[in-house]
Amino acid sequence: MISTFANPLKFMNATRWVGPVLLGLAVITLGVGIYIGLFIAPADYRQGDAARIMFIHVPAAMMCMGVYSFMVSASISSLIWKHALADIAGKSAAPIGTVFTAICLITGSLWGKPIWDTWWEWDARLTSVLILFFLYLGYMAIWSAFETQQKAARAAAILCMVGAVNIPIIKWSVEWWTTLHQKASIRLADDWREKLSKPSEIIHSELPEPFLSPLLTVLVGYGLLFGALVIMNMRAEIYARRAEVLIQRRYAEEDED
Amino acid sequence: MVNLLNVSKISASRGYRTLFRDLSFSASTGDILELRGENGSGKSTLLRILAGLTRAESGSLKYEIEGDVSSLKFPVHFLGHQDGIKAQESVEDQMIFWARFFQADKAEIRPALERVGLWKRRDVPGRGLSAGQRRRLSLARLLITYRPIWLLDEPLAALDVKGQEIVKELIAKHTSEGGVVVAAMHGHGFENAKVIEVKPFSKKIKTIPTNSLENA
Amino acid sequence: MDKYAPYVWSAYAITVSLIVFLTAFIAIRMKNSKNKLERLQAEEDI
Amino acid sequence: MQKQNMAEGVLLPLFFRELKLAWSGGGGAALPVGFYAGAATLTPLALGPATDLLQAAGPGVLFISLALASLLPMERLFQADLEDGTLDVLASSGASMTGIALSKTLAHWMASGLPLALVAPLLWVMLQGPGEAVLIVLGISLLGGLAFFFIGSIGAALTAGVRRGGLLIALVALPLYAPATIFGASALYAAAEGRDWTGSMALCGACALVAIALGPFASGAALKTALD
Repeated sequence: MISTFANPLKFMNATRWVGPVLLGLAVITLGVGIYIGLFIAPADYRQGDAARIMFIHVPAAMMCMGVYSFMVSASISSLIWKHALADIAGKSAAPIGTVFTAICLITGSLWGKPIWDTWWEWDARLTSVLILFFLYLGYMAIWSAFETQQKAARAAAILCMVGAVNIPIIKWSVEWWTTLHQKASIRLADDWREKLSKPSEIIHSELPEPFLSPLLTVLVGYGLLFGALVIMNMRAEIYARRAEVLIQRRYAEEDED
Repeated sequence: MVNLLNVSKISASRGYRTLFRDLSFSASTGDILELRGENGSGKSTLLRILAGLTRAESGSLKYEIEGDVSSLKFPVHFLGHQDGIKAQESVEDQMIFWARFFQADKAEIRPALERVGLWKRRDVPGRGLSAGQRRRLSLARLLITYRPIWLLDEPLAALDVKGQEIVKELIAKHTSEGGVVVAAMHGHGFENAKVIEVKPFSKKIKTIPTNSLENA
Repeated sequence: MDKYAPYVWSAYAITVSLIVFLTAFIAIRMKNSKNKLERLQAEEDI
Repeated sequence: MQKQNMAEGVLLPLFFRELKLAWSGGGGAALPVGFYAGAATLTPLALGPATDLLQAAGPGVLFISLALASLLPMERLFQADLEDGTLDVLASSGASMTGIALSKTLAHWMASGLPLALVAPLLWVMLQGPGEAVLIVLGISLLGGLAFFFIGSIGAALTAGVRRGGLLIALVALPLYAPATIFGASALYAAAEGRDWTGSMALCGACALVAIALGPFASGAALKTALD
């Protein structure tokens, strides 16, 4: 395993300060975003203050897709180019992605209660995020199922890529499924639903200006947070693996004497 | 003398423990190679690398085979720790399957089973065989189709004296026909074998390569 | 804040606490494995 | 020896042996079918025998039970051969791992997936489904079963080297079952309500084809990892 960990040395030296710095920036950005979202941004003329939940819900939805694609690229470079750090990156990103997915689901349901009058609305996007949540759990379960890290890394990478191929199919089939079971009753937030149907549209300021800034700030804050946490988690993983090397050598020592 | 098997600078590890590093050897027609080393030194791992089952960490491995051995591209027979015997299938049925799988002639089955002394037990299911008999059945699989390179993991283990005699004769016959045998041995080896020491990579060497994980 | 305030507050509270828990979990994990490694390395040199 | 085509020469014997072993070993198809019938029979006990209620829930329960019944034989699909050394010999013979995964999964589908589909119409009628839709139910259950088996085989290959990997297979496979479940169940409902079921069934068939194409490729890679 010696040669394939060639670059942890460079990674560890380079990221000694990056983690805490990014974390500080993330805390500041999130603080500002949340403050604007809660107090500065005007309440929505129809939804009232409930719309404020959008500022943390929508960025979380984007993050859980973003983190998954980060893991897919890590899996590809781990499986195909045998990049040593890649599987550590994938493993470290998974819990963060899972938390973002959980935030998205919880805030989605909390936002649904005042607007759609139910704790859980089988809306196409929320359902897709729920399925993505199980993909994250499966990925982490595979990691913990194997004793040797090399086997776990390859198995998890394969599962991650199989998941990636299936996500568009799942998304489309869930969309198809919601149109099939379209409920006749009108919803208070119908126009909001259409507006939010495609996150990318929001970035092109589909939303009126005052709503855009907190949402983007929180998104940047989430991004910085992810950067900080994935680096810290990777450092933790590398320390753990180096400790494992010393422990395993201890087994070997016992055999020799 | 054409080299059937060329191994250069192979290293392998199990988990994070490096088993062996930069092992190089080659075998030409008629050679018997004996991998010697204590338990856990990586003998079996090396055999699995030669069989294409395990990926070596570094180094290269080349087979040079002239002529058409069989339509399957791997000129190797692998006999691992487990025998690949199905408990519920009879001896003969298993051989029929392996003959079909290796695209060998079914007429080869009887001589092969007789050679290992199992023809009379051809209707016994796998679970009805003793460890030695199971070992001999997996040996019979090597006889039904010609593959130049035999990779045997502890070929003499779990065999009675008669069984060990049979193995030695088969190996002698195979190498005399120009084949190569690579065997991971525990105890006593073969007379004219080339011995390859598989020493575990000892950490006593002070200069651990700088790019290694140890001081990352 | 109007009548939906409790939902808004709980949503923000849950989000912030989840993030704090995650950050704490990772920071502690990093510290623990660092210490464990240093302990092992110390024993290694004796 | 004349050069035989690798696939047909190598994979067919493996397919037939797998079929025989899957059929004979451990009660063969009886286990998944028993589970499938059991799950479907519990439904009226839970929902009550009212016909309209059963017709509303029947098709959905039937298809979910099919998905869960397909997961049952997955754990032993690759693990048995990995443990007794057969997979070592198959892999070291130079045969392609994708081919091995394809023939083993197909054999296991025929041994236990096919009987599930054959029993489906019986349970359909039991859950007050309209009699004339019986053949359609058979077709949908065949396609759905294929999708569930080939997606499940990826989970089976990923966890072949893991002790008691059964639950892990379910966690890994169930999210990937979503599309097939959506299309299969909607086809069943269409059949039940006399609506046009061809569209949904075609989509369910598409899921099966994707699974047959993607499954063995991913399973082969996962088996290589397990053998390493």
